[in-house]
Amino acid sequence: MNFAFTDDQLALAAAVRQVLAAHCPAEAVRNGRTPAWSQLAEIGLFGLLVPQEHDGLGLGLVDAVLPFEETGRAALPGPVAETAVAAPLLLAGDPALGKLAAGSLRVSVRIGDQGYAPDADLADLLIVEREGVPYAVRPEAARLTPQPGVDRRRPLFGVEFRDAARLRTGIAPAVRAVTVAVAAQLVGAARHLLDTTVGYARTRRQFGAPIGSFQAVKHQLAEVAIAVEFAAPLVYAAALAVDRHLPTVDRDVSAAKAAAGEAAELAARTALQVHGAIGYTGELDLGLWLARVWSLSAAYGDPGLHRSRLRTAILDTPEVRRWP
Amino acid sequence: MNFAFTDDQLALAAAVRQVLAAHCPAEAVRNGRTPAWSQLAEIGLFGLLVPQEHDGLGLGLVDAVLPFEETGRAALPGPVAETAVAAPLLLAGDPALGKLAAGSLRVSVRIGDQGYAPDADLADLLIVEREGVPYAVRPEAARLTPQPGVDRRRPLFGVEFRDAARLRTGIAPAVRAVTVAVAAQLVGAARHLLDTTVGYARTRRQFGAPIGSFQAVKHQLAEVAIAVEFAAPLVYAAALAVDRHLPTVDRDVSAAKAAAGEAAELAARTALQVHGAIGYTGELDLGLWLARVWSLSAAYGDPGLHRSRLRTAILDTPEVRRWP
Amino acid sequence: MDLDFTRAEQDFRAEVRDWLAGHVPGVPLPSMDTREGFEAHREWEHLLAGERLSVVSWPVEYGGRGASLVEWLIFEEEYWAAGAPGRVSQNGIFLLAPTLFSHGTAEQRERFLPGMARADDVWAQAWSEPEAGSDLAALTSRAERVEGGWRLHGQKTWSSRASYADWGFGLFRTDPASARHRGLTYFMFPLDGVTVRPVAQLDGEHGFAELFFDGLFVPDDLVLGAAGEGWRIAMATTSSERGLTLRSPGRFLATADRLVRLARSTGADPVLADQVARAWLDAESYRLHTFGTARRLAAGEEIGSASSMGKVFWSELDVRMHALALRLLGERGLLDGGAPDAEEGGRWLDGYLFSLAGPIYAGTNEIQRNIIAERVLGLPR
Amino acid sequence: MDLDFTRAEQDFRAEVRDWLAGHVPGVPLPSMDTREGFEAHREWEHLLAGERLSVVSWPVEYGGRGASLVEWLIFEEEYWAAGAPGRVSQNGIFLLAPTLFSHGTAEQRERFLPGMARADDVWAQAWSEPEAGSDLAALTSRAERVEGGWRLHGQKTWSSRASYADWGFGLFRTDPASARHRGLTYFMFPLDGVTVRPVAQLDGEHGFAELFFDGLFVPDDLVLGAAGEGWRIAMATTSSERGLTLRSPGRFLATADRLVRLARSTGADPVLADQVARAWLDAESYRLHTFGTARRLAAGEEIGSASSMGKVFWSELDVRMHALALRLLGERGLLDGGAPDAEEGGRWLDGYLFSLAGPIYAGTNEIQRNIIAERVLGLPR
Repeated sequence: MNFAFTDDQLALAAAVRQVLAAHCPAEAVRNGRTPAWSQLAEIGLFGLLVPQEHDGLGLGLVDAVLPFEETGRAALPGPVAETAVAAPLLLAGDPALGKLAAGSLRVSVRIGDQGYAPDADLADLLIVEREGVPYAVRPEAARLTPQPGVDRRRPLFGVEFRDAARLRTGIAPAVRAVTVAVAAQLVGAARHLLDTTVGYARTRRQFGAPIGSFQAVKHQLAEVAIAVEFAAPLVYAAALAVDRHLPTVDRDVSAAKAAAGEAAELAARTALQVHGAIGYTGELDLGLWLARVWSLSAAYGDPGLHRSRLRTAILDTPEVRRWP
Repeated sequence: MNFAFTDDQLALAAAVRQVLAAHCPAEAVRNGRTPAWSQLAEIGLFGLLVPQEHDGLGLGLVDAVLPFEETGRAALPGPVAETAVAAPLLLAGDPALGKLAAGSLRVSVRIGDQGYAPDADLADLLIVEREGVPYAVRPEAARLTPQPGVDRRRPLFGVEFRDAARLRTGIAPAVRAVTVAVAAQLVGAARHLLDTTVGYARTRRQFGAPIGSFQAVKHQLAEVAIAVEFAAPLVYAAALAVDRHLPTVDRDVSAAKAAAGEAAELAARTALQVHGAIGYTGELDLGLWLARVWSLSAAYGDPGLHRSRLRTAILDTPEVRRWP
Repeated sequence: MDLDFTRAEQDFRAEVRDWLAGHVPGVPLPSMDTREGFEAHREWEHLLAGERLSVVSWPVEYGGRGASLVEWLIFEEEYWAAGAPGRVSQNGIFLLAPTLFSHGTAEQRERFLPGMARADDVWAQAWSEPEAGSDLAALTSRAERVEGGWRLHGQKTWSSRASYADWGFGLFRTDPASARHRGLTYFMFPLDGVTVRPVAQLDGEHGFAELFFDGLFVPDDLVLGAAGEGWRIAMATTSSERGLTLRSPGRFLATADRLVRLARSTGADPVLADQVARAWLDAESYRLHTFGTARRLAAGEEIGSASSMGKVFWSELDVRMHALALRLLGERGLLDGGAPDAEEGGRWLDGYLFSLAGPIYAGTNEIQRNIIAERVLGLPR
Repeated sequence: MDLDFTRAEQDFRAEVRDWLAGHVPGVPLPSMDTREGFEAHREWEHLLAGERLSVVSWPVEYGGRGASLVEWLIFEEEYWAAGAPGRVSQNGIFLLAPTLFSHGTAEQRERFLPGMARADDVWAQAWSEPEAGSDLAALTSRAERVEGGWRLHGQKTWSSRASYADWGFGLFRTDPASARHRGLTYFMFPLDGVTVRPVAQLDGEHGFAELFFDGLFVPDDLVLGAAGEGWRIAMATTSSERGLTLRSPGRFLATADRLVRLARSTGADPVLADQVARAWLDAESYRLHTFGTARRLAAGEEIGSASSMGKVFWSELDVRMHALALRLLGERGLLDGGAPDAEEGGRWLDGYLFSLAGPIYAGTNEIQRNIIAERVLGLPR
């Protein structure tokens, strides 16, 4: 039993982090739609879950979880979870997987508890659920209705379509995987907010001292650190549960999304409170991450929905199972 | 509209407070069963709600609410809410009211959501609910089963009886009134815990400074002050609702009991945390108040029960009403 | 103690309710942080003022009705319950006016209050500075003594309404050798001599602005109170009515009622329903508590630092209610007014973003908790 | 990363589970804070030790099995899930032993560890003093140098198990001129030369005692590490295994499972059910997190101040779970073991009172949050 990431897993995450540091600074988040995508394609992010026979790496979700933390930490724009995690599962067996692995097929989805397709205007292919069945929709066959919201760097769209190809795969595995990927992004975004806020609290002075020396600020940030620290293991375990098709997988995915969403929301709230009024403005980049946290926390089922599922899973099943 | 206590109401509360300060110090709480009862009888506490024709003061619950805060503040032992608040309503029209008003009839009850009769071994009369109907039971006709618990100064008893007189009154008005009285006691106990803890934090030194100068301690105590400050008006409004027989009375009583219980529990938890290990021992008197808060918060329906009723009252009724 | 409104109070409530039912715009006004919306809100204030409903608690001579505090609370309950527009005059009527009443000269009152009541003059506050966010005593903007008045220098920030307002008010350091709370003076000034730079907020609007002062001349008759007394004057009103009027219960009662309706219409999960019920009762408790405070103020008592408890309570409640609404709406809750699927034109989202400022402005809640601990409870500094 | 136990780990779990199923007392032992209960617990430890299950992670020569940290975690899961008795040896095996392993002499290890493993010697901790509660560096008890050893003077408090234990350990000031963390020395001492005054707790039992030292002679071979190094030695282990072993996840997993069963049997209201589900998952998260930590420790990493996060997390979780159980039981939850209607002999109430000490002892949670902020996050002191 080794509940720690392997050197390979850590190396891949480090590579993603390095690429994002170089190609997805806050300025790119603010102004770009798909910064760093081509560089991420080069290091194989979009082929992670694509089988080797389709030129992918054939890895598991557990290998993707740290790279996805990094995309969350950088607030990477674009439908990255949809393209790199949902699409490989929905398109299983499809020849398009090769293009996907190469990073030349950008995909948005509207599946599961998600009512809108994120970044659908950028997609080369839309995959849309109707009555539990996934359909592949070409952009020219889709009518997109912009549904703008709090996160302008992750625009949502309603999707209607005329003409579509029914896919042979199931919806549930893709929903689970993309939900875990988004949970990982939330953990990453929370880590960024914590780091940024700590940095601000170390330098901003009020009443003659850095505000980070006040116990009220310290304790709020300590609580954020604890929340993130104990949300992350649930995300990692959910990734393993997805890879292993465990009977508890739906519970584990809900636990990951609920805990990550709540931790990230706490990080956002605390970041704003510690920054004070300046955090409330477009002067800082903080708002980009706040909006991302709110939007991802609501995506693929918000913490309230997942908590209500957890209540049922834990209280109403005859025997609660741990795994292993 | 005057949502402030009158001079008469304040004077009565001050009188009760004075009596308790003189006759119910912590030592008496620790060792006595009914300290200060005779002095309280003299100033009319037990006749407050008894009609004037039975030698009572014929006042309303709103006049009793501050005196009951004082009994909670002093952690007064004995079945005071049962005798002074529940009994006058349950015995309405009964000639025993005269003795009640005079303080020479001590009553314990087991009605409503209360499964046990507090201090039943001290009672001259027991009033016990069976299938929604109150029965008066003489002590010699009752079999008491001690059910000792966390609050040894408010012992609970199971009651069985052979021989009893059916009372003509309803259960509900007495349950509402005694629940509000206990809510007021919880507010008083919370105020005491806050005062005591503030006093301790001002003098106890750690790391070279009074612990009350640390922001973490300050903010915890400020939160207690806020919780108590905003629980109290709900208790006062509930007393008015009982006196006026408002249609919202059950909701208002539940709001009072839930808010007061939660505020007092927060005060207790914070008191213990700020005192540290010493609060955990019998060396200080603190434990007397902690136990009282836990026991009263669970009495006549704990906050969980009342919260679930509030959910129904507010979400499931066609129109939520404020009063006035 | 009672909760019985007098006949007069009931009649007043009925009058306000009827008038609002007939006059509140059916379609929400555009945001007051746009030029168009600002003017629309000013028009609405004119309408209110025409009925003497813009400042009911002020004396008749300045445009009010001489209403009691309880009547003002009634007005506020009805106003927000009717879904009436936000008050573009807020800074003037709630922050500046109480100080004018207590420390202004008769000339100043006559000159400024009627125009404020009619929103002919809309006022912006200018308290904060970039390096003196929560630490208001660290102000460095200064006023230099010149013949017949003063010249203002420096920078103010987080000035709400300043983008389109007519006048501003704030503290400037008049004694260069002074430190902290001493040597500050309370000034009123026309905004047309000030460089105003709007600041974009999270929601993309420009409710705040930065103000740059480059020697603006302000005559002596625009000084409020005595020179060097600015801090004392500014603080004096916070412990009296301002603690009450900063955020009246009516606003939160209306939000709580809307939240209950939303929870019913969305068939809230019991866990969320429980939180909705709690919020509704918290709003009710704030209302009851304020009735008590109003009585104490009417009886001549000072509420002092206890107003800090109210500030923490309502600001946290406001965030909680809006966050809860977003939870009830799930993904849709985060859509803005431009989205076809947005609920109530994105009003809950707007309200959430606005509510997040509550625990920050007018003294952060961390500072309020310090005040409660030190001044109400008596813990050592 | 995986969660797959090896064959050996699975076999070990099965062995432990089987043995416990056959040996855990059917009726709970009396409280270890009574003389009778103390001895009953000591007997139970003898039984455990006979199976080499009392200290599985210790080397075989001292009575253990040389088990890995993961195996120790497995042992703990099974131990608490089986409802086995509390560990009267806890202070010795979890607090003192790690220090003996890292800083003791070979003679000290041989002399004390086997007896500790068998509970022939039960150890009491003596860290705290009346005026040095959370501020451990403010200790004033002192040791005076004499021929061949030291004489101990002063007072210790909150000494758990001391009423009936055989030995004690703690820090004493050996350099009278020293201040704060310097000049402290780590001593072991027999309790029969110490005046022990039991302290009544909230629940009326005497789990704590005060210790009065009036010149007790302690020979040099009872000093752990070098004189003056006491603080460093005592702290060194907190960042290694002690952070992990202070409260293993198994304890909270067992409580969470009992809580879920209680919620099912009482038909919990959805609001309480939600909190139960959260607690169950929090316990699970603590378990997973600890598996990760165990791996890092096994790989030779130090966990450092991060153990403070675990301390806050488990101690708050423990309070929350027990408070929740009392809510589920309503009035009955507060009955104690003497009440006919008590649930599980008042075990939830006992557990609640015990849990309330969690955020206080071993460094209050306020201090832990300071440590997290300063040493993990790097905020200024």
